[in-house]
Amino acid sequence: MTNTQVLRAAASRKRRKPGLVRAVLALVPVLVLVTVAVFAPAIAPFDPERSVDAARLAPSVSHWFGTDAVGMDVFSRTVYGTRIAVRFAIVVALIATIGGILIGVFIGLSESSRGPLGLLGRLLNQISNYIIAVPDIILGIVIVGIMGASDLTLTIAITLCLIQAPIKLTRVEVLRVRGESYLEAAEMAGEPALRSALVHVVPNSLGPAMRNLPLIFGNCVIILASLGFIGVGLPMPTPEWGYMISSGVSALMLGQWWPAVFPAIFVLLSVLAVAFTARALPKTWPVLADRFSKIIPNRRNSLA
Amino acid sequence: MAESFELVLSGVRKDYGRGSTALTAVQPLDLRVTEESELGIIGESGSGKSTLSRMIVGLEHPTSGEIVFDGRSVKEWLSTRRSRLEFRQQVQYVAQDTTSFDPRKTLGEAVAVPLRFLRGITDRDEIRDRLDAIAEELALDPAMYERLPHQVSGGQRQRFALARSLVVEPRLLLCDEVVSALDVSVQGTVLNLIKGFVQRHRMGLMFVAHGLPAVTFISRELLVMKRGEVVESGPVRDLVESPQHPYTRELMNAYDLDDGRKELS
Amino acid sequence: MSTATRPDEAIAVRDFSISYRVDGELVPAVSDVTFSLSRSERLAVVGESGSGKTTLATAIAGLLPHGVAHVEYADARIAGRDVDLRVGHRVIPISQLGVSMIFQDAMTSLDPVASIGHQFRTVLASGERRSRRDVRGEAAHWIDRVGIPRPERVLGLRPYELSGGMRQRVMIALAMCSKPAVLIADEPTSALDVAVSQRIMSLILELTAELGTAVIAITHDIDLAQRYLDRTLVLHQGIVQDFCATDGLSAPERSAYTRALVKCVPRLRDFDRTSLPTLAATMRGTGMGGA
Amino acid sequence: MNWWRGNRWWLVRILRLPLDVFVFATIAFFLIRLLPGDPVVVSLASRNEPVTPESVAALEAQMGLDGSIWSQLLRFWGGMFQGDFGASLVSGAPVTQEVFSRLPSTVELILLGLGAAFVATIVLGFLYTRFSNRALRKSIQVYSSFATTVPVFVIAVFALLLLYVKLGWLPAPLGRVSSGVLPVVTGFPLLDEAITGNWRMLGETLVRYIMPVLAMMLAYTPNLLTQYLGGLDREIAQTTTRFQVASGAKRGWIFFSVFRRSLSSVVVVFGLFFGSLIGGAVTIENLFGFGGIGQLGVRSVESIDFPTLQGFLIIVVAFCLIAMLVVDLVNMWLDPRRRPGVAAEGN
Repeated sequence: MTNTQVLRAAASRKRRKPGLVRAVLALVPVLVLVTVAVFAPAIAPFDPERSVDAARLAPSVSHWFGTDAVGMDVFSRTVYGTRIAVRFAIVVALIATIGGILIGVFIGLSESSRGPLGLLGRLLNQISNYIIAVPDIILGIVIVGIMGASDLTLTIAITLCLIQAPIKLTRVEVLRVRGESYLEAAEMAGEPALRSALVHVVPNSLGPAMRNLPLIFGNCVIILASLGFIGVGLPMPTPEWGYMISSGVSALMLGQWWPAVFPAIFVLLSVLAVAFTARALPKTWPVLADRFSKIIPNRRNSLA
Repeated sequence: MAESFELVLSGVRKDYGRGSTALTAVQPLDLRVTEESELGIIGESGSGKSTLSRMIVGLEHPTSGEIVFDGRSVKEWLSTRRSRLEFRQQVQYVAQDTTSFDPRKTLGEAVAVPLRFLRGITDRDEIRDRLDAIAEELALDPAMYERLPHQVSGGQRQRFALARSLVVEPRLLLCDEVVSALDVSVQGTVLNLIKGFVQRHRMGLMFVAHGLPAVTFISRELLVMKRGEVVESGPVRDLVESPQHPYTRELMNAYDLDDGRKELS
Repeated sequence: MSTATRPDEAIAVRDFSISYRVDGELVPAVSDVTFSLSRSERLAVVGESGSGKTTLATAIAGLLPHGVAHVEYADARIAGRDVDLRVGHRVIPISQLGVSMIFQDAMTSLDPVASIGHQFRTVLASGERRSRRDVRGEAAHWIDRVGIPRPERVLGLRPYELSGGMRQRVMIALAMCSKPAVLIADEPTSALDVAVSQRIMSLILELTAELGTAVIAITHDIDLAQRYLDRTLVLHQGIVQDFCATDGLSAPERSAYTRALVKCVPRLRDFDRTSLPTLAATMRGTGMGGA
Repeated sequence: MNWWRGNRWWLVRILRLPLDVFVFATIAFFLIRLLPGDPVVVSLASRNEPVTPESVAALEAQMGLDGSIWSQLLRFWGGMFQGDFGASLVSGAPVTQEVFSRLPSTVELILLGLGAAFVATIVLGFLYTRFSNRALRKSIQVYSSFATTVPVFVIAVFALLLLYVKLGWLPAPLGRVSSGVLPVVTGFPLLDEAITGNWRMLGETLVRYIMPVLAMMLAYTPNLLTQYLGGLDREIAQTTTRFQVASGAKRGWIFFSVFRRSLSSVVVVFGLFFGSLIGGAVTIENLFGFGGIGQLGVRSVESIDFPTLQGFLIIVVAFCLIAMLVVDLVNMWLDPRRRPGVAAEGN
């Protein structure tokens, strides 16, 4: 190893490769989150949308998190809340990332060309520039206001907010890759332009949008909870964290802290879990990839 | 052995920008290059030497004037798919390697691409043979074809970039600052390889650099550029021994060290 | 402390080693460097990329980033005084008074948002209290000394408003205005064109000769060493190959690596050769084995 | 000519603003109408009114949704040039008035929260550079890694639990003052209380601002801090800093220079950050019983007040665009290299 490399490695401290155990540990928080979501019906002891006992019971053995103002079991509602948040977050993260990559690639490839495609690319780019300026929650309020609150509406509203980042990230990356000299080399080697766009540009432009995916996941949970909190989220009895917190606040004032605090803790933990895994992933991914697939050559773990 | 060819530049000029802020990168220039040529182009950064070589291969387009290769203008060569490939096969360009390889493709895959598109070779065995042949000629280890670009040293990568261009046996090779980023000890190796290859295959060579000694070694004729203008040209020996233009003189003096150096051998 | 201090000594280091901490292990970068320079003496530290030459220079200037490097030495003196060159704890290192350093690129060296006058003030006004006018006058004097016309005007400008050559000169003036005992130049000319680099080098040599400052130039270019510098220290993979007068670099008693390195430098009059000597071939020829 | 060249950077930027607002309003116009779902039908259904052609036509006219989309667009543009976005279906008041009477109090909250976060960022950044204590630096880094993860209203709920319910140090979250009606001059509550000399109310409002501003500070400092720490790390490693140290510059000046150069990395994100601050302020207002644009938005959603929603979106975004403009101008003023054209001339 040369001196420059040693210095760089030492300064960034990124060369430390975690072992397989650590790599798997990094995934644990998110796995727990998903497990709770998937097995919510098995975990929750009561029906989350029905009064099951007297109102405002403090946490006890039968009701771990107590009951709320209408006698619904807070624990069951909180667990089902995980299911709703995770379902939303997965759907939105997938749509926003895949859609954002497609649109970003299209804009990046077309915007500098003449003709109708270039025009469309530039138009999409401008629209995206403006939508970025709209505060997430304001956009959510307006869309819910016009379309009414439902799963579909909220998915559209949140996706519209969060798709802008992958679009921008991918577009910038495509533009960067297009300026790389290996595309000139491809031109000199006689590769057709379309082929080199698909073979060289697209695969090399996916990184930033993929790394942004966990962020979308976390942000989706936050926006959904925020909209629910101000009362423009999913309709009433649905066990949604934000709505649970806001309806628990009045009880909180009276010292009955449990209906508001438990869902708040769950919001906090779920977002932190995603952030934790997202941060650990770039370090642990090579280790996992190394273990599970020797076939695909991985750039990061072969850096010597 | 490559057949003869003729590359003629007449009144080629390149401007960047328009109106009052326009910058002339290359002043009107005439030049003739044949398979006999081993032409070195030297100048400081911003002298237009790179722009010139990029215009010849059609990566940039002259503002005015014409570049004609074997009776057809470069623009014409590039206008249809078939002639474009034919032109690319005959004229190859190697740039200073920093990122001239796709980080996701092995070096072997990269070197095979021109064979497939410019030579129309699709047979795997034949591609393999040709890769091995070019590796041998450029003193490369064929095992390295399996590696990714960042897994070999800068000097090796530069040689693979040469292999990618030379594997199609072009008639004219343009090298743009191919050794500038390399350590002195590696420079010599790469220069020897280029010179040897060009002479064995009787190809034309245009070698662009800002370091004078590399250019004087590799070329027989020299073009000195400054601010887009050719200030002097002629056989290397004449320019080194008796430079006429003050800029050329300054350049030669900067490298000439006869007084201070006692060389062995 | 064992060697007697010569009165005209500018810098002396003995058994100077640097290692980097990587994953808790110390990886040696430079080992056991010993050299000394008297005032106005000029040293070239020559090596290929990765030889440790920049690390060595950064360590002598006290600029190694904290927490990643480890420095050891038997003896380190600058201008006759013992100095502490070990890597400190501070996030921003403390200046080793007496060693200035200039870098390849003046644009990234100067503070991009402060005026030139302000940048001089930060250096000249340290220590004693001085009036603004006084400091301004001295700054203008320094700018004049590096050959920039109308120095008063330049003081009000910011780096991006200067031409590349002027920035380079301003950087040299700033580095020299604290009258250091040693000036380290890290690849001072490799970003410059030949003609400009000649002018810049002669400016550096002229100024340092006037002030009796020793020069250490870090370079990959043996040519530069042979042209401008009295002595040369050849580094290869962190180990000193030779430390001698530049004239004697190709003498038979020098190490095989040094001689091979000198031989491989392409020369202007190589046009008659069919091939250039390469490092590996030359070293094989001398029977010393490869690197 | 010379004056123009020296001042072009901010003039051009300011002149572009109305165009930006106009283009965005047009995009919003289409976006709102192209979404699936029909506000007229939703609205009728929610009021349990029969969906007859007459009732639909009447409500369409009220919402400005009658006629072809192009005639709607023309009317929309015409109204916008006169600053008219229609009237609220709930109160009958002009939408502009509805929004502008509430915007200042939200802005006040945002500015306080942003200011607190900014000060906290600077202080932590200073500690981060000044002291090399590993534990200290590590904990500052860990705190900064909470960026964009913790929603502000969740923090506020915990603050409420601790400071009001358990400790009783701070008053209940029931509006800006305990009793009485806030004076209205400029629309900024604190400012108005000071102007009218209503010191009791000013004091009360300040006390009631402690919790929300604290929550905003805790939630938003990491966002600014990640940027700032990144900037500091980059600038400390920069050749500029090394050159300053090597040439013997005064230590205080080196710190100052590093802070100043890193600051632009924080200010740059202010513009986009403003959007998430508005979102956060909406939830905070809801929790603490402050009136503001959040309240207006929620009211409009509940009553499907289409004209208000449309005007609300456009005015809030126009406001965001203005905020971004100010941030840009401040940044260009701080660092002239960011002015358009300067970098090109420098090379």
